[in-house]
Amino acid sequence: MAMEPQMWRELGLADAEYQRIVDVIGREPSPTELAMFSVEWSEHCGYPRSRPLLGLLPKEGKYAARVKGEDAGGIEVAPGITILFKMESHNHPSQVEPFQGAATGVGGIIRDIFTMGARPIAVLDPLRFGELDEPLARYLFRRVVEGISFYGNCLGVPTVGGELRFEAPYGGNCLVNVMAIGIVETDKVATSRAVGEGNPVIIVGNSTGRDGIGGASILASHEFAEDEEKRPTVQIGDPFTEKCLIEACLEALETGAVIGLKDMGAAGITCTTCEMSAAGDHGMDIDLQKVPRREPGMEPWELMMSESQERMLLVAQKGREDEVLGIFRKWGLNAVTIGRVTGDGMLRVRDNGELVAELEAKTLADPPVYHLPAEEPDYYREVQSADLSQVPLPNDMNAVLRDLLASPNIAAAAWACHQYDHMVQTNTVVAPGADAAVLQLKGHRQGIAVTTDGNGRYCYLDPYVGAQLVLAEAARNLVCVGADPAGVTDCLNFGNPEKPDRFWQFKRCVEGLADASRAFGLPVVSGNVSFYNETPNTAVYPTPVLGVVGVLDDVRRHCTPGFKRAGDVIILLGETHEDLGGTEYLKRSHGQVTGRPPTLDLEREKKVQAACLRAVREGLAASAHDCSDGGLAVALAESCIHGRVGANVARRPPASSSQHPRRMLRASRRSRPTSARQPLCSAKSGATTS
Amino acid sequence: MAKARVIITLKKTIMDAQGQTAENALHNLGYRGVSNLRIGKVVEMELDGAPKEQLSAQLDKMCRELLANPIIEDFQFEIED
Amino acid sequence: MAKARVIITLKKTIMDAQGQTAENALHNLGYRGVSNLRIGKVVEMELDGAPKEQLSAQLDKMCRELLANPIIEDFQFEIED
Amino acid sequence: MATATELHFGIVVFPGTNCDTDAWHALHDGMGAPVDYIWHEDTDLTGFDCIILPGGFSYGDYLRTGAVARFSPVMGAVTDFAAKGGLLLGICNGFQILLEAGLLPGAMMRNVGQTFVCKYVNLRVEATDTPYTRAMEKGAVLRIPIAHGEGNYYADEATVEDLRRNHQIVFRYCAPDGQTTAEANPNGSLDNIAGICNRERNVMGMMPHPERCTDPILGSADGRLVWDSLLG
Ligand SMILES: Nc1ncnc2c1ncn2[C@@H]1O[C@H](COP(=O)(O)OP(=O)(O)O)[C@@H](O)[C@H]1O
Ligand SMILES: [Mg+2]
Repeated sequence: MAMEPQMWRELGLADAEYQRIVDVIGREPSPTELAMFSVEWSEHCGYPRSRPLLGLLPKEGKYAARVKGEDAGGIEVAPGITILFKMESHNHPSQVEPFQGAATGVGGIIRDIFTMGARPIAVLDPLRFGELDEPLARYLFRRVVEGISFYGNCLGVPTVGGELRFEAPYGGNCLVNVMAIGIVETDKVATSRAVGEGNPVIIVGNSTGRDGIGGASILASHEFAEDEEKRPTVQIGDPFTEKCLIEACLEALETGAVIGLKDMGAAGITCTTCEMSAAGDHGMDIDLQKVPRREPGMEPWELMMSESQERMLLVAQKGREDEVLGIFRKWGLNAVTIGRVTGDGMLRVRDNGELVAELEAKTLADPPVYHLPAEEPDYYREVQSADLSQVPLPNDMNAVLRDLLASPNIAAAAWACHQYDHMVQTNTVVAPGADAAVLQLKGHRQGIAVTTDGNGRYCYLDPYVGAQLVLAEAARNLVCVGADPAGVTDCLNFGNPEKPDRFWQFKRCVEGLADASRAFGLPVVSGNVSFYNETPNTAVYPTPVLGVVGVLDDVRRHCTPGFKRAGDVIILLGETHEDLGGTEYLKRSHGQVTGRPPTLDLEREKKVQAACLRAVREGLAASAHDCSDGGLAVALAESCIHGRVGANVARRPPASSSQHPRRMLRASRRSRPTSARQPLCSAKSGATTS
Repeated sequence: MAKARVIITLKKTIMDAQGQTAENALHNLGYRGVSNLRIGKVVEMELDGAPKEQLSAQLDKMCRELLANPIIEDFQFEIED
Repeated sequence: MAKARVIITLKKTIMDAQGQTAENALHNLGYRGVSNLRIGKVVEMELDGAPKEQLSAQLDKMCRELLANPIIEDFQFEIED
Repeated sequence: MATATELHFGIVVFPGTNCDTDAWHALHDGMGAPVDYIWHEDTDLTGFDCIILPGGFSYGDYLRTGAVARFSPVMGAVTDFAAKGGLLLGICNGFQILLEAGLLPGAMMRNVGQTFVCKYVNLRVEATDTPYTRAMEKGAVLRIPIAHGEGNYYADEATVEDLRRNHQIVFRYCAPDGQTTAEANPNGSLDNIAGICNRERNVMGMMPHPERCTDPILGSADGRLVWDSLLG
């Protein structure tokens, strides 16, 4: 039977891609094989469009990094202790069904962590929606937060941070990114390799249904068209089963009888069987009849593509099968042997005794690479040369400050944070609300700090500099709490890469991130690319979101943003320039998103951060906060609000710096609000200052 | 014044983890004859202000807009006066 | 094989905050004629293994033991074959 | 009654429980007390002096919080244990299970604000004649976190009257100055109730999490007072 073009097109494959499949396997694929190729070679799973550039990102840094080809990467933060982390997007599913989309986003990224043998210890959720006065944006925001709360709280993994940004370009395509962090003894990191001929291949967790067939992978590999029928692609989350899966998987790994383990995210059984085989230089022979299902009459290709949640694939040691199966049964989970590892590198899928797919695992796992054209967009020249010296000074600085503090991009995220259990596991030393969250590692002096940051506006105005500013800000957030930045994960949210101006944004951001990571000595240990974040009416700002983990030598030596006592001296580190481009002020007070983002001198930035870090570590600083959105004025106000004290500041420090502050901050009429992105410390009075 | 009752259930193709858990619990309690248990929502309300013949259309719209999530749920309703 | 549907609602004397929230939301959407909105649960299942005349007693027991909490909830059910 | 060195804690683990290890760390690392986990299918509680039903989402909180867990095999043994005077403490989901099991009166409803709430709250100590609060002062205000979606305590008027008459209300949500105002009530609980005990005073349920504030590095050590009372 010859294949109709409609068949592969419906699966999201271009004609050229189909031809390529025929060339590579030397024959027409069976329907099941075609489905398998369509998911493995999709952008979502195979990264064919982004891989060439991702190679630029550094894999090594000042802390021992652990990166290679697993689900998540990490860094060794203390002798023998590795922290694994990764961020992922669930943008399209959340736009379609915000509650389930966000919930399954949490579920998916958590699986990436425990599949490597790490216990998940924290989640962060950087979120971006349209302007809050849009009813749709409000609805999506509310439901996304509820979805994260529903799933994360039930798992008992604290949500300790994130971001909330509201801007028109995200109105048709929200960004729901989730970062997860786990802890594991370095020598116990599990692999996802299938090795050892004859070893049993076991599917565990939920049964397989038709939900989400072609969901994440197909959905994430296209723009949103108007009125598209997206129903079949929605996945439903079951956090209770996931919680049991975490416990059962970690318990099973502890026995030593597990050879390899991999979570089923997008593309379910296809992805796990093919990638575990390819990674282990082996093959697999599986029988679909054995797969527990929740609907009768499922076709082989449906089983292979289903994105039913809360499932894992596991390869156990021959002869110790029962031990492993027993652990999953104890936790009330399905666990069924569906096949065996083979030595010939072929993935064979059988159904009712019939061979429905027979492919070399490596071929399937190795999608072609596309080098897409990049082209500087028209707007770029224009914003670069915008003259901001003509922007009028506001009449009432107090009004400006009040307006900035009321901006949903700046105001506290307490409404969301209180819906998240951010304390469970009793490690949260600094809770959401500070520059970064601080977690203790029980039994160790060291602690970790973690933050997520993004800035679509800066990256839109200048993707190269913007990406660097994002990393600089994330690192600054970490030093403010007293942590040494140690490793990065990224979630790269962009528009349609097949449009050269969008791809240019992507390329410049990745280059900026690569250069800045190198300058800071930070490895990029893991990441995720989300393309096609656009509708016919809106394209999101190019938005790389970074998750950065830092290390505290002594978790007790940390700082928070609130001023601690009247009489303490306030010190502003770094230089202040007239950087107005892309600021929240320019947007709110003048309705403009233009100009160049703030100047960034990486060497100077590193020095400022080193000074701040030392002040916190040596106990000289009573508080520390970085100037970010809203600039110095907002930073001062936030430190006052957090600390419930006022502050008296002058443009130039007075001769005697130990004045008793009596008045609340009042911005001077002559000072121009800037976006100075620098740390602001308060030192204990009496400490020497310079 | 009319009374309405809306029944909202997860679409049949969608897994109902909650229902499954309740079914298992019933089995453990010895009620082995129970199967296909699914849990949904019921919304009861009083309706006023529209001529009776329009109520049904109005309620249908309310369900689509707010009460149910048509992407994952089915709904049905009855109105009595 | 019989089909059963159980409707579980908060006792009338108990304030239904969830229902109130939904009612307010409907008012904001312009459905001003809605009042006394209350949200409950519906449990649907198939029953087997007992003679028909016993099903009702069995279901009543299931509701009391597990499906409803008599301190705060009322329930009613119907069985059809 | 057991003395400090003798008190052996057992923490029950249901599928979906997620504050079991937190309670373990608080007791083991924080208080140096002997403590073990109890799987929900175990039915032998010999050797334990105090059983804790910890927080979490047993059985996913599906159907109703605590509704399914109360039928776990261990609960029969727990009920006997309590009937014989054993110490039984339910925290958060554990409290919900105690209510469903009828070991404490009343029921939990969804928070009146309809959302999950995780934050520090203030609690006023209402009864100090329980094994869980005897190291506290009556009227003292404690800072202890809550984290729940269904902590809106309800009981009919007669039951509440009974609770009051027998001094079974152990904690109430309050403002920092100790006033039990409506604003200080995070979930709509009747009479600001945050914790109650049974008439015999050996069974207590509370929504706030003392195990989350046993180590001062986490922001408060007021939770220690519960353990101090038990161990004292
Ligand atoms: N969606 C969210 N979930 C959890 N915490 C959040 C969320 N949004 C913001 N926060 C927390 O609020 C605080 C302030 O956020 P933000 O203004 O983005 O900080 P910064 O400017 O220092 O990067 C941080 O501690 C952050 O983790
Ligand atoms: Mg900051």
